[in-house]
Amino acid sequence: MAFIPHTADDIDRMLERIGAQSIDDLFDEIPAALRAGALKLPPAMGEMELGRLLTERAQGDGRPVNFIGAGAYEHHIPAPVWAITTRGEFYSAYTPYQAEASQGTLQLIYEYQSMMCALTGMEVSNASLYDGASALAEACLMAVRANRGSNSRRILLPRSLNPTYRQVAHAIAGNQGLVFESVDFDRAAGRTALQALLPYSGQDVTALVIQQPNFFGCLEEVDELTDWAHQNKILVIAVVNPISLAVLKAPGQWGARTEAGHGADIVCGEGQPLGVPLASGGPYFGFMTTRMQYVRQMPGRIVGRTVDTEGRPGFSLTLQAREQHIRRSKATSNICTNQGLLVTAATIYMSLLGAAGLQRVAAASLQRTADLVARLSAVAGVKAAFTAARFHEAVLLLDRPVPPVLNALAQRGILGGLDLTDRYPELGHALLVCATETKLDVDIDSYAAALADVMQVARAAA
Amino acid sequence: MAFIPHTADDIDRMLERIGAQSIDDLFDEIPAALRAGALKLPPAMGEMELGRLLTERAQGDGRPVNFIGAGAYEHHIPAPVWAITTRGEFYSAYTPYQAEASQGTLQLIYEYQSMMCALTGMEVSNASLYDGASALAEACLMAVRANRGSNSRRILLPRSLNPTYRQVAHAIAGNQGLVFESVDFDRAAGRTALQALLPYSGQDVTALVIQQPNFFGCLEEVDELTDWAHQNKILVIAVVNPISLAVLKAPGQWGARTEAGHGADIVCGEGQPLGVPLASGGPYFGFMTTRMQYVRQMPGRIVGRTVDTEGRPGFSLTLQAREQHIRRSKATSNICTNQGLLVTAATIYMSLLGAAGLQRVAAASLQRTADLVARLSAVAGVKAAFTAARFHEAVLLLDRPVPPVLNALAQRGILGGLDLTDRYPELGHALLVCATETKLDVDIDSYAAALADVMQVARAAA
Amino acid sequence: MTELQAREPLIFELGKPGRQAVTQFPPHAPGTAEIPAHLRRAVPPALPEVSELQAVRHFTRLSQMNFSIDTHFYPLGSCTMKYNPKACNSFAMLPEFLALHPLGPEPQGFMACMYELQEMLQEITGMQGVSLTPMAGAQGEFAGVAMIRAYHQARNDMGRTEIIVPQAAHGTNPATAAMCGCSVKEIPCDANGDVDIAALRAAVGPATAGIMLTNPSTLGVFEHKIAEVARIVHEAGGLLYYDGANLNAILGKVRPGDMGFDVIHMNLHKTFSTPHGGGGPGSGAVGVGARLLPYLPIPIVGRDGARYRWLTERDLPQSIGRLSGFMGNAGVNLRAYIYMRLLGREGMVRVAEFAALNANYLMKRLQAAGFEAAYPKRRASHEFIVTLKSENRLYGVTAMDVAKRLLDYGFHAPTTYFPLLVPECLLIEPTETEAKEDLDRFCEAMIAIRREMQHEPEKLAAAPHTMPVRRLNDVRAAKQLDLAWKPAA
Amino acid sequence: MTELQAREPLIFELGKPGRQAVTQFPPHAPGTAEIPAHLRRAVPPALPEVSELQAVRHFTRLSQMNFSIDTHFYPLGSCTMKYNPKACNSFAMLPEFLALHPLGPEPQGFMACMYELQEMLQEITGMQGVSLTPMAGAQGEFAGVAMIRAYHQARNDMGRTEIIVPQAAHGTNPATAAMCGCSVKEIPCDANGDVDIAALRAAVGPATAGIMLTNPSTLGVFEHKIAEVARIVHEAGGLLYYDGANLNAILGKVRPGDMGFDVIHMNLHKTFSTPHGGGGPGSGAVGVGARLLPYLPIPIVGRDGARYRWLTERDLPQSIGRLSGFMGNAGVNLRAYIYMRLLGREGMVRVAEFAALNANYLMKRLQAAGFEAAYPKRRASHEFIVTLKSENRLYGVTAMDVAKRLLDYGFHAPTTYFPLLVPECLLIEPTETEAKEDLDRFCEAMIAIRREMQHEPEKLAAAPHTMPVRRLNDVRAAKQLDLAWKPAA
Ligand SMILES: Cc1ncc(COP(=O)(O)O)c(C=O)c1O
Ligand SMILES: Cc1ncc(COP(=O)(O)O)c(C=O)c1O
Repeated sequence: MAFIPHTADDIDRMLERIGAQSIDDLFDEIPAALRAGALKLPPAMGEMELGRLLTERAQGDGRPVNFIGAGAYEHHIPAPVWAITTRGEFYSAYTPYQAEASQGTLQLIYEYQSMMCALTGMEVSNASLYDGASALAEACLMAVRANRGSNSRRILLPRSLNPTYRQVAHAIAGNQGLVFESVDFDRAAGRTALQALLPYSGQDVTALVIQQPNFFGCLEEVDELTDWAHQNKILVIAVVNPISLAVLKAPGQWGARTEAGHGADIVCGEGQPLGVPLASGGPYFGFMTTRMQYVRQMPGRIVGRTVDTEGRPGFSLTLQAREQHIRRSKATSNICTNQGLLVTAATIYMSLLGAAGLQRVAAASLQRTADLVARLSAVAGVKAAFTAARFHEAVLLLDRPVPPVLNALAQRGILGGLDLTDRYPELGHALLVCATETKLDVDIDSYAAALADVMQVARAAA
Repeated sequence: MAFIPHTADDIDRMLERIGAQSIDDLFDEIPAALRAGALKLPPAMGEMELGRLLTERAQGDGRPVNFIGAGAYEHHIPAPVWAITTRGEFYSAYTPYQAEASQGTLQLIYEYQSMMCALTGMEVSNASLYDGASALAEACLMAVRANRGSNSRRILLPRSLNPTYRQVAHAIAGNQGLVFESVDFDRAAGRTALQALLPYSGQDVTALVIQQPNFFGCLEEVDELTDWAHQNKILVIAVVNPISLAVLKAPGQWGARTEAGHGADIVCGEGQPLGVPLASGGPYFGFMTTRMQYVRQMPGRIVGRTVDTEGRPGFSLTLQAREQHIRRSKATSNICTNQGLLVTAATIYMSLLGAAGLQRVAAASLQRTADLVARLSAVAGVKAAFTAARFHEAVLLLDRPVPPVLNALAQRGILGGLDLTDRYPELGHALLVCATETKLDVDIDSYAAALADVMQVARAAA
Repeated sequence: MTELQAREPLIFELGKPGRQAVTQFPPHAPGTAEIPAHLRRAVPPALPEVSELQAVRHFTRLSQMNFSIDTHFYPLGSCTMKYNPKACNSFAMLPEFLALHPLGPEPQGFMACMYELQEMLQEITGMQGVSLTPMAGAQGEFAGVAMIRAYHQARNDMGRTEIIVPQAAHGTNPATAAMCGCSVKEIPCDANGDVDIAALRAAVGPATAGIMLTNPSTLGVFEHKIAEVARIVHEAGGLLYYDGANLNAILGKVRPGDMGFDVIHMNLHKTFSTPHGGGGPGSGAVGVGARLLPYLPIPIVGRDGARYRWLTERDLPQSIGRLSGFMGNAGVNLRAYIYMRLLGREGMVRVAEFAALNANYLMKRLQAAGFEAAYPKRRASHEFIVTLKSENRLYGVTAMDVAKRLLDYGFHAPTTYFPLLVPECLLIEPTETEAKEDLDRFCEAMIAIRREMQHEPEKLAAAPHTMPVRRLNDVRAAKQLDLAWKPAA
Repeated sequence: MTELQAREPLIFELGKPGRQAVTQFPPHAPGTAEIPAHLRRAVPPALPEVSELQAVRHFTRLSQMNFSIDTHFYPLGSCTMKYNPKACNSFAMLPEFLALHPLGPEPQGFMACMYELQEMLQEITGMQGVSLTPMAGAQGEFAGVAMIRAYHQARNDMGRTEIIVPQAAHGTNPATAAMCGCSVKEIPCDANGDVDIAALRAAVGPATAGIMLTNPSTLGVFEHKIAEVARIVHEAGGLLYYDGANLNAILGKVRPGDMGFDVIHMNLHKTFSTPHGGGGPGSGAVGVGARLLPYLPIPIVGRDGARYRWLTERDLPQSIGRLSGFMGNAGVNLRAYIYMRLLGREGMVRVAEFAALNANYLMKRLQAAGFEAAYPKRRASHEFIVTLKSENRLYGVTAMDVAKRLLDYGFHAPTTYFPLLVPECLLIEPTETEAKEDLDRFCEAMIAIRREMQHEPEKLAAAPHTMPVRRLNDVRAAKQLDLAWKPAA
């Protein structure tokens, strides 16, 4: 019996002790009328056969060369990361409720929190949320709690924010009456225009979201935006790519220094770039950091360092009174299970890379994207869409519809980027491309060659 | 610096403590004339780039459907086996010289020894030798030490023994003056003929080697051969496939019961089928078991169960006086590093399969090979070579040269078996095939179809 | 002698300025001159600076400081800590699966798995449709309640904003209702652990959006009167939400759809044995009856002939929308799929059977040893509650003390102090993958602890004794917040 | 508090008749009627009968009872216990590599790696040809001595059957000579650890087949007079064998070929950091100068234009032959290849540099703490010897006591009682991958132990105190042999 250790003798003896005739007796409290019939499920498969089926399916899906980013980024993942993350003691443990028997996980989370604070320039971090998009939704809800001066529940979302994040914020926070308003971007530069914010000056707005780099890969003028928000008593929620923070100003430093400190108030984002494989979109993890003053408004678990009865340092879950298992309907969030294992991977990743390594990853990605854009925009019918400085993504404009081009590239084993036509029809035939440090010259060359070819064929056919 | 943790400051402080000016000074005892110039080696490669290179090379080598056995067998390897074997505590430890800090490895080896004794029906096992072929060489040398009644150093090797094993025995044991004599096999049955041994009756012979199943996959008449050997004071060295022992009589039970006990005297073989991947031929491991009376003649490490100063059970290396680090030129062998990690995998494998699972693996392999032989010998120009009962290999005879047929099959992603023409020219166009439990109906079907096709094309072309 | 590794320094303390694991760095080190100065980072983040060996050793040693299923019996009630088959991880981590970008062309092999998983979960729950996108149980609950709201709103039944929740409910239930903008009405349970029907009748009304129920409840018993509960709620115009955290107890025995539930979430990381990962990830797939089909969260895997494709807002315009950046915890879902295929038809039913056998056996043995079951007249489901209230009165020991002492005996503690309504409780869930011998060893430890309560209660109060740390000061943790290491100034 | 996990039952004790991990079984269960009854097994072997979880838990727990590089500083002299990069294992275990049958068509990708590895090892050793087939150091030695014999025999120089071995040599050296049918002549070392030249001169003669030397020797020092040794042996008609176990000390600094050696084996599992695996596998690749090229063991990877192919007896008819069933420990060689590519040109040289830096630093610090270096006037190579003979005299403690006590301090012990000629010795090899801080912590432990020697020597005699077991009774182990578990009758 798959994974069932009971022998016939065990079963007999256990039933005897229970005083039941059969295992089925144990279900005698379920009304007979409700008892299920035979399940229509496939029969059991051995590990060998199943492994073969899955290997065939996986291989059928292939391994194209990938130039899509758009919120999930292909980076090199050091071999130690998953070799250690999948150790049974991490993989098969649960939330460290029994602190003394979970110091491994707890210390690791404390280290993770420290690293996220260092990266974002903030004071406190939680132990993870589900993913970047839902982390933003939680950040919006948190902003409502944290911004005592605001009653409006209005959140400003730039259109240069990842459109899926906007959808998720709606789906999750919309039910609590949050109102999301769109802020347009500068069509030439590809970043949020301060002008677009000015109509909100002096109004009751709860928070302004700033994504850096934004969905187009462009760099926002974060100082300007932050200062404007703070002048208007609006909290700033930063959505950032953690790898980019090795080279970009930490959100904790955005804007002018004021008495209340400076920088963003809540920082969140997608942790995937930190050692988590693309894997069809998950599991990833959302991160969130903030200032100490808002810690009690933060959702998610938090680990603190304390001492034991003998004064030795140790770690435990803390500030649990914010959480659903204590505060129930008044909790800061309903989150319970989070993305612990991914945090484990990310912590090992950050430890291996360190500041210098992350800086190299960021700079190499930036460089590769610059190379890619240079090569691709040299192709007839292709040009770069925006003028703002970039991190590691860029929007290209084609002189013809994007989907057939992407299909033709896919035939050649190249994932050429993300078609933006549906998301941003106003941009025309727009394509979002990304190259990280994983792309070698040969990859960029073959993309450029394939694109030139595909565009020419398309032109000839038209 | 790859894998070097020293900072510039560390280096300075350490040199200062040493009293050296530079690291190079530490090599000042090497005569200047001998100092090496710059090495002509490729520059360092990062893990990312190297991973890509190796992935490309690996993928280039493909994953054909494999019907070759001949001493290395493809079996299903349960996922837990290598997940646990590669845990750092097993992977990166060494020989358990410090028993108290190595109880994990030591207990595991004790369990392994117990399992190998159970499988082979013997009393003692060592902790592994390099591989099956070299284990036979060691067994021959051991037989010389163990058979006090023999001075001849003559060892009888059936021609149905894996020919590579013969070569390795020559290369390793030949230097000590061992003389290997060939014993022919019955051309019809495909197993050693007792007649072929009779000329040796009454002579001074040290040992007779019996491989069960033999290189052709045929079953030898082990009882008969063992009894003949023992009647002639010849030790019996059994070479066995451990998987087959789930269904075949244990070597410890071969032959008639006599006062001196019964069965083979030394049992050895290739451990690879027990959870070790094919992996181009290694690392595998050799196993060896014997009777208690010969334990002091056995090469290789042995673990014993003992007690600590408080009477608690514990494990340690024992009978080390047989080994090179104590006995030096008088040791039973020069072996030091063995194949510990593979023993770890095999022990986990045997624990997961148990007797019932191994029995199923053996029976399924046997069945698959029977199916394969039935299907292939239905192809025109193909027939089975031998009449003896088989385990999971068989020799087929083709009506035309084997190499072009194998090449044509390889083009279709099928490794069709091992060409025996060079090894056994007397058999004609002989092909050794194997199917284990990993071969599904679809595999056997596609081999049969491809072979029919290839043979027909060849016939047409001829 | 302790079972666990002693203290390990913080990774930051192992580092030194300038130390680097360069093998992991990209080969080129271009500048970042393109970044305008005012957007550039001035001071590098204070991350560890360690060698690869230091990192490997540190995290390997940390791992050894954990209890886990792979090392210990872990009867944490309501969490279903059963064996996580290694194959689930190996196959889910096949390199091609890991390389799939979520926005690339629809991967037919992967999507076939997801489609079949949807179908299997549908069959097992008796529902009409399944979405795999929620990323944990709580998000599944969110999806469920949001669908209930969307349903009422679509019918223009705007006043239905109350969610009824039994007292014993998991904290995520009321928290979820609140996140969905609903108010929560808690109702009591009766002495047998069933919903108090009178209280339920009193609670329902025109404001009732629905009820959230766990069945078997977190009290470890099957809700007898489920048919009646369903009728009352449905007649009042509300819908029934099934918290599937306890699905392990009833797999193949009774289906939530057949019990009258309109929507269910499943904790794939519990019943379908994907890893718990030290806190996650999970997956909270939701299933719905016909009425809620239009509202399922997207994306879902659909099939056009032989081709699988993602169903999105275009296909489900009334969907409650997207709950994650892509498609939820895809890799967790893949592990659940693998698990279900390994078990198959018969194996799925056996899960419930042997979970129940283990729980009932353990309950009986502990009762025989003098422990008080909270619901002695009831069958245990896959878990059961022991209350230590008399031990607390007699010897002054608490459930916490017993929990900590169990660690010394080499067992992870059961869930303590949940559900909140049973005093000094231990919620014990052995799961079906534990052998009788291990249950027996656990009983023996409990018996030994019982003896210690009587003869050396101070030993319990001071437990644990053999962990890397003694009992931790949680009050100090919350008062003198130390939530992140900071570099010495 | 201990660092390690307590006792774990034998896997057999966890089993029960009829318990099965069926998921791992092949789907069909055909009979075995084809096997004649007299060749069939009557009674199934007494293997464990456990569930998959039990097996996983058991072996995971056993693993935790080990010290290892991944968890502890492990300065086991002569064994080069340095970091085993995880990438070496991950890449060597790419599924396609694992699936390669050794007798299949020549796999060009894998063989490219092997060919390049041969080339790199050749360059690093200054040799003319390399064979990767020997499966560990000792088998490499065997190959080397067998080639020396084959060389003399091919020249019809039949009387050369003596191998000269310095006293300090590793046990495998004389054992190998004997396995090759040679007799062994041991010669002493002088006070500085160098070969006693006079003794060498006296030893060589017409029977001399060759000399086996480790340089730096197992005394941890570089053989000063290597040029002279080489001249003497060569002039006497013998060849020089280099035991490359200590290659880590000289990578890129001096090449055995340039020192005059004719043949060398390399312990790839030491210098090139493939795993030690609790005892193995290793790989003992051999390199040879021009004279021995024809005798290299087969197979070797050759190249015809762009195509790699196996060179066999056909290509090398004078080869000493095959030492393994296929091509040696291919996967170990692959790991060594990966390691060398990760380090590259500069990295290879740094290995020796930092191994030497660490060893010399540690030696100086221990000397300053009052420990006696066996060769205080010499540079340490990558390792060095401390002798505790005066401590033994003064306090009665032994090297074994110190070794066991180090375990309590969280360090694997250095090699003890080897080389045999230095009394109460510890052979300490820190390796280049350990950080200064770890060396310092090791020193502090040694200093603390020194204090204990003086004040509480009984604590050392009774060590270890914190391991899963106390000191084990080796005498009993050898006398009352208990080498295998047997089922109760
Ligand atoms: C009864 C019950 N409901 C809901 C949840 C929430 O599930 P999750 O932790 O996956 O969000 C849990 C578990 O934690 C639970 O036990
Ligand atoms: C100096 C020396 N020579 C030879 C060997 C033998 O190598 P192996 O153990 O790989 O057979 C060793 C190591 O064990 C050694 O230290």
